[in-house]
Amino acid sequence: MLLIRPLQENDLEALYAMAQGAGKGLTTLPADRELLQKKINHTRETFNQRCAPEAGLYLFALEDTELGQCVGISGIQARVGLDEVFYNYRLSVTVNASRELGVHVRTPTLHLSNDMTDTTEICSLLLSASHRGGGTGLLLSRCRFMYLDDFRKHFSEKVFAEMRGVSDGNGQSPLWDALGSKFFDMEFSEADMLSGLGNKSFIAELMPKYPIYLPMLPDAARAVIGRVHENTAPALNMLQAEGFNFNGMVDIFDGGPVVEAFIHNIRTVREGINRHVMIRKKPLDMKVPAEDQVMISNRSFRDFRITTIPAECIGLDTVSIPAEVAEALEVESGDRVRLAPLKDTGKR
Amino acid sequence: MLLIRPLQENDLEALYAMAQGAGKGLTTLPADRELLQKKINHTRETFNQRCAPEAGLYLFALEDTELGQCVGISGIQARVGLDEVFYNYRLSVTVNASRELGVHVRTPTLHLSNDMTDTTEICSLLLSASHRGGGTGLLLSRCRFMYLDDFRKHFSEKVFAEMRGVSDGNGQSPLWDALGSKFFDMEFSEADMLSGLGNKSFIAELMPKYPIYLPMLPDAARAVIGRVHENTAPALNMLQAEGFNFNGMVDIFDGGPVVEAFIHNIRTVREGINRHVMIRKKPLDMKVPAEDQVMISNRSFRDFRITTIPAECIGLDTVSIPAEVAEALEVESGDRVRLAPLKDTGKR
Amino acid sequence: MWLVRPAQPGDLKDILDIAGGQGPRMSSTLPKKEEALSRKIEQSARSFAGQNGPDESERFLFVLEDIGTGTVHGVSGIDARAGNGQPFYNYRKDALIHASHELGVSRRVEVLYPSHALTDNTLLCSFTIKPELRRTDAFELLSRARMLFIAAHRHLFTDQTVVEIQGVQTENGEVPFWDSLGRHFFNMDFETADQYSGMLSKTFIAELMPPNPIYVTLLSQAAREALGQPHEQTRATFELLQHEGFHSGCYLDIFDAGPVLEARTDALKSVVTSHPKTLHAANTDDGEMCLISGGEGESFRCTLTPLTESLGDEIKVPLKTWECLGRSSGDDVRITPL
Amino acid sequence: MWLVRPAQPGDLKDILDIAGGQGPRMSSTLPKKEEALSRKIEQSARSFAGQNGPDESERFLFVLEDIGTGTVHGVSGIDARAGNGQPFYNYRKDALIHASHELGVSRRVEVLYPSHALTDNTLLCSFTIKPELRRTDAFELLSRARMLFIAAHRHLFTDQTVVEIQGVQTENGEVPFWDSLGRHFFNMDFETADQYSGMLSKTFIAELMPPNPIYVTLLSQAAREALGQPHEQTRATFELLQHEGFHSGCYLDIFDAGPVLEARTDALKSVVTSHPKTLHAANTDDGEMCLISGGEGESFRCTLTPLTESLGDEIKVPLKTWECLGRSSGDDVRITPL
Repeated sequence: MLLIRPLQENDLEALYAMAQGAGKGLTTLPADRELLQKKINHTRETFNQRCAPEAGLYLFALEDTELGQCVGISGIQARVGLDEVFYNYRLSVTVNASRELGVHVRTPTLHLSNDMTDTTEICSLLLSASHRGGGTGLLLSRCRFMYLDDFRKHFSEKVFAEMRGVSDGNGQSPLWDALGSKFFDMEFSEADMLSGLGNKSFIAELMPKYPIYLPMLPDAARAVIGRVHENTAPALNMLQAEGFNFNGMVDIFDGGPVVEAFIHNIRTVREGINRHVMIRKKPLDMKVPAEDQVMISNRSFRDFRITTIPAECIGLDTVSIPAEVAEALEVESGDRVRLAPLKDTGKR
Repeated sequence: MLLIRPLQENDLEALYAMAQGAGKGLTTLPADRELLQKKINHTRETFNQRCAPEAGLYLFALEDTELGQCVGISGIQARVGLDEVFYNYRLSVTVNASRELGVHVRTPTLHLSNDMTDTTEICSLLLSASHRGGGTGLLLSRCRFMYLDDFRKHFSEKVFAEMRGVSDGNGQSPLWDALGSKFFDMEFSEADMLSGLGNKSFIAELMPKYPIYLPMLPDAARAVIGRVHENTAPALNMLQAEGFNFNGMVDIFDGGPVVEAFIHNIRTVREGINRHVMIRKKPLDMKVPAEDQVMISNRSFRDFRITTIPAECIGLDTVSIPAEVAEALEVESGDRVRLAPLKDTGKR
Repeated sequence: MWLVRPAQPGDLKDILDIAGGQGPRMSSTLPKKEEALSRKIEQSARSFAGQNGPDESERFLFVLEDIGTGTVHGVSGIDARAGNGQPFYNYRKDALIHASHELGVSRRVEVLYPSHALTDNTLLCSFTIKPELRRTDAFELLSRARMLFIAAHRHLFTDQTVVEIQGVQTENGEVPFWDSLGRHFFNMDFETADQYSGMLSKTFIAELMPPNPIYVTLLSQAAREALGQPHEQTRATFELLQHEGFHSGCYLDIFDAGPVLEARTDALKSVVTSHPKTLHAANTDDGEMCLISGGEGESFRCTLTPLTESLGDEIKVPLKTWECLGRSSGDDVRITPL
Repeated sequence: MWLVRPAQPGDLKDILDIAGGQGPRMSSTLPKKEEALSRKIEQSARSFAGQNGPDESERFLFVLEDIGTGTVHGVSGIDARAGNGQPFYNYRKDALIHASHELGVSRRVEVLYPSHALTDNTLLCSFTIKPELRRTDAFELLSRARMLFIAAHRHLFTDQTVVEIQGVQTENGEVPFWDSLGRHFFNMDFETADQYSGMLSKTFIAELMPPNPIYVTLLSQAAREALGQPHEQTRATFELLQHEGFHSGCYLDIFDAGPVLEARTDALKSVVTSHPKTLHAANTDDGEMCLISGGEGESFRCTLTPLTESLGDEIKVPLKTWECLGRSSGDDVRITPL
């Protein structure tokens, strides 16, 4: 069984192995045991409500219960920009026009912005290569929306995700080459890493503060602004299907887009339904296609659990689940659970 | 009967009388016959498809068929900022933080923006005092959403409305007093009028180009940024009920908010249904409360007509309407019409 | 013999001929269109006569006449107030230091700020001369006669005098700075923008110029190299003005990034050295060649003369110089060495 | 008798006493904390000895000693490079002309631009003297001794010298410019910010200062009136520096908007007038009072002396002046009139 649960102390080695496998792209989960341990500690404090809800970091592990091991991770940062300054470029337009001369020119312009400050971010998605496919990625990503839905008061009205921007095989980013590198005396990977570690004062010190007029950048750089890395395209598609839209913000280093949605507009949230648990005796074929699976959550803040079950389990007021699923979810007969389709049903 | 139809040549005098009665607040419809005539001409060209759809100005008249006179007006500008430059302030946040000193300061900041350029605006709503109440204002406003829905390709994906900002009884605006007046050598009313007439090069010439940090403005000015004039509060409520949200843009002169919505998310659009016309013989009580009325449109680009009928007329596939309504809508038995509730049904 | 005198309506055709033979840059202060030029000569005549309209600033236009043939071979001008009541646009080149203490890096970031700081300074402008006269004394006469005019009418001018020098342009007419910056915003070629700048009010610049500062590092390399560099054809002018005491500061032309030279008016060499002297006759044509000027307003004249003798406040120059200046014995004149 | 000499570790307590008795503004270049001050004296000692670290810039600290009692009554300093390797922050006051041709309006809009343009210029700093010595010759000695040091070690300093003058502060300690601008961004009172500025790296300024230019018209009236105005207690310093050839330009302090004075180093009065002379003995104590300095680096001394006789490159001063300077007959000294 694949089970979503809060990240735990003993996930460190599995996490480290995954971070190592992910390469340099994932700056929020660097392959550094000390840093990963800090993230685990922060997560434990969050779920145990020993830190302010706004300061929370909610990391979820995907556990393969047969292996007894964490094979994926995804997260929610309750608010960005509280400790440090959170930067984006806002892709804006400057219009200059002279009626006298009949000239009307629109100039795309990047404005340094801190406007995402105080907003909830979904982040840190990482799945072992061994477990990709069959809807597992969907579960790992969408479990967060069920959590956001149930505990809305801890999060902002809108949530966003930063999508990785375009870079080539050597990790060179066209936008960085044309813009960042002119101001930062370092490599893209170094800047990206420093920023990922939360050390952002160097951005305040070195970043250009005035707007950047895009026509002054080379074509290669302009072309990647608001575009995602090809490896990230599936993640973007998934979020768009959930109702996320590009909000005009891009990453200051690689130009990757920021997508956002109101929590109440997210598909998983809109299509969620509540049912009472009934433990079924009837045998059930758990191996159904992703289209026919639904996510089921126990709605617990501290001991949040999600797994998937066949949609056929859903009744009018109840959902009938096998005993081992109930056990995994730590629910009993009569408890209220929440359900949402795993895959986009096409209804919007 | 109250009927929505495109503005016509012979509406000039009625329009002029309404503009006179409206006072100085409505800068897009000044009490100036020459200018109003231009607006009518532009509208006629638009409905007769003699101008590019993007350049279109769609003004609708509310006709009291018993009086045979136009008693209200509302409009859609297909795209703003094509002829002239369209300015707003974007209300943004600047975050400055020093971890070393434990200081973290958020400074609300106004950035001069042209980002609404090329977007569809709903505008120019004006209703004779004699006809206010009983859902007439709703009809006059919401008829536009039915038009936008049917002819989406002529409009942008998003539409917006600029809401009048706060000013006192003498037309003095606290934001103008604190900001605009420091840069423009004129009265608020004059600047507002010049801007309304489409003469915006003075803005390019006189407007401050660098961001304005709000803490430097007096309390009275800060307090009105993003706030609407009390007379405009009902209009704002109506738009919010339709799904419009504040988008972070405010008027450069009075700080009034801009609200926007995706057309496909507008309530009237979402709740619209199609039916075939059936002419009913049975008598019908047309005088039902606004809650029980639905808007009915003939879906014609050139000769668009909308009126309201009791919701009880709606059948499974048809809508049965009295002959005089069919006549007013210029539809016959079997024609397809579109219907949407006049008032918010509370379903979202 | 060369004479510099106020431009007159009758000079129109000669000036048009000269302006037409020049590169595009000149057009920004000297229109090539007959009507615009004619208006400019009229305004100059009013300025020399002290009959400006209440909101009209003084703009003086001088011509270089060959008194043998009566034809005009060059033009030069002074705007008493740069911008003539409108903003006078420049870029101001400044630098910010972007430094991170923690990372131990420090970088000098050059920024071009839109600036109107030179607005209302006295501006030397419209200098145009037939190519064959470059590097002759007539060239110096035409340029420096303006400084003598300023010396004789000091109250009309401001404490600071500036002059724009044409910037870098390639042989096929491309302006690297324009191509890297202005073109994107004005959506026209350099020559067109330059002509509008001479003909129209500056409203179009306020409307079209990018409103925010520009990072130099984002300009093309050719544009960066052109910052503050004079066009090679302006070398003679550039050197003559440096000799007068002008120096290039941090201001650049917004279209081609040519340097804007600045000087304290009272420190201009011609102004410092040209104390008024009383005119007397010389018997010979011998002596050091000097610039000499006399007359006020519309009767201002300036020419080249041998200075036979200079004793205290009196000078002796040949009679033909008197005639050329339209002055007679005992009159006040100003004289300064070439 | 008053002597100006390099600060030494033993001066620490005296300097702390003086610094503690001053208003907050002084702290920005002269720390009030013992440890910070001690480090500063050590760096100064290395600078005088020519033993700076590779990335360490020269910072000189002088003291005014009463040689009768051996106590220190004042401090002054020179930073060879303003910012000491980090950006040196100022506001640059400039103006834009907002004009509409069509509407016939024109308005001068003043803007404060964040600027680092004075970074790396030589900076006079840390001037602090016991209040009872203001307006005495000792005051002038302590300030101008630095110019004589610069004259004698010209190669260590840049062509431009600047000095920050304390800006307007009310009697109850309020700084109108800070209250109208900086306070909103730094979220601390003026005194705290000013102390951090002296103690910490400038990173916090990069982090907290508003990144965009500031419109003067949006400042409070009191703040606008304070722009470029010296604190009334600095009047004596201000006048003395103006007399030296410093003038206020367009640069302002980012915290209190006090003026930043600028001068060409080679045009400083003390530098211009203090040619080296050979020292000889005088028999009397008569003569015009002058500043006299001798010695290099850590043996630099400067005092006041009657100048009995000055003949060509030789001067005669009383023997007690020799002793005070630690110089003897035939040595080179510099002398400049009070």
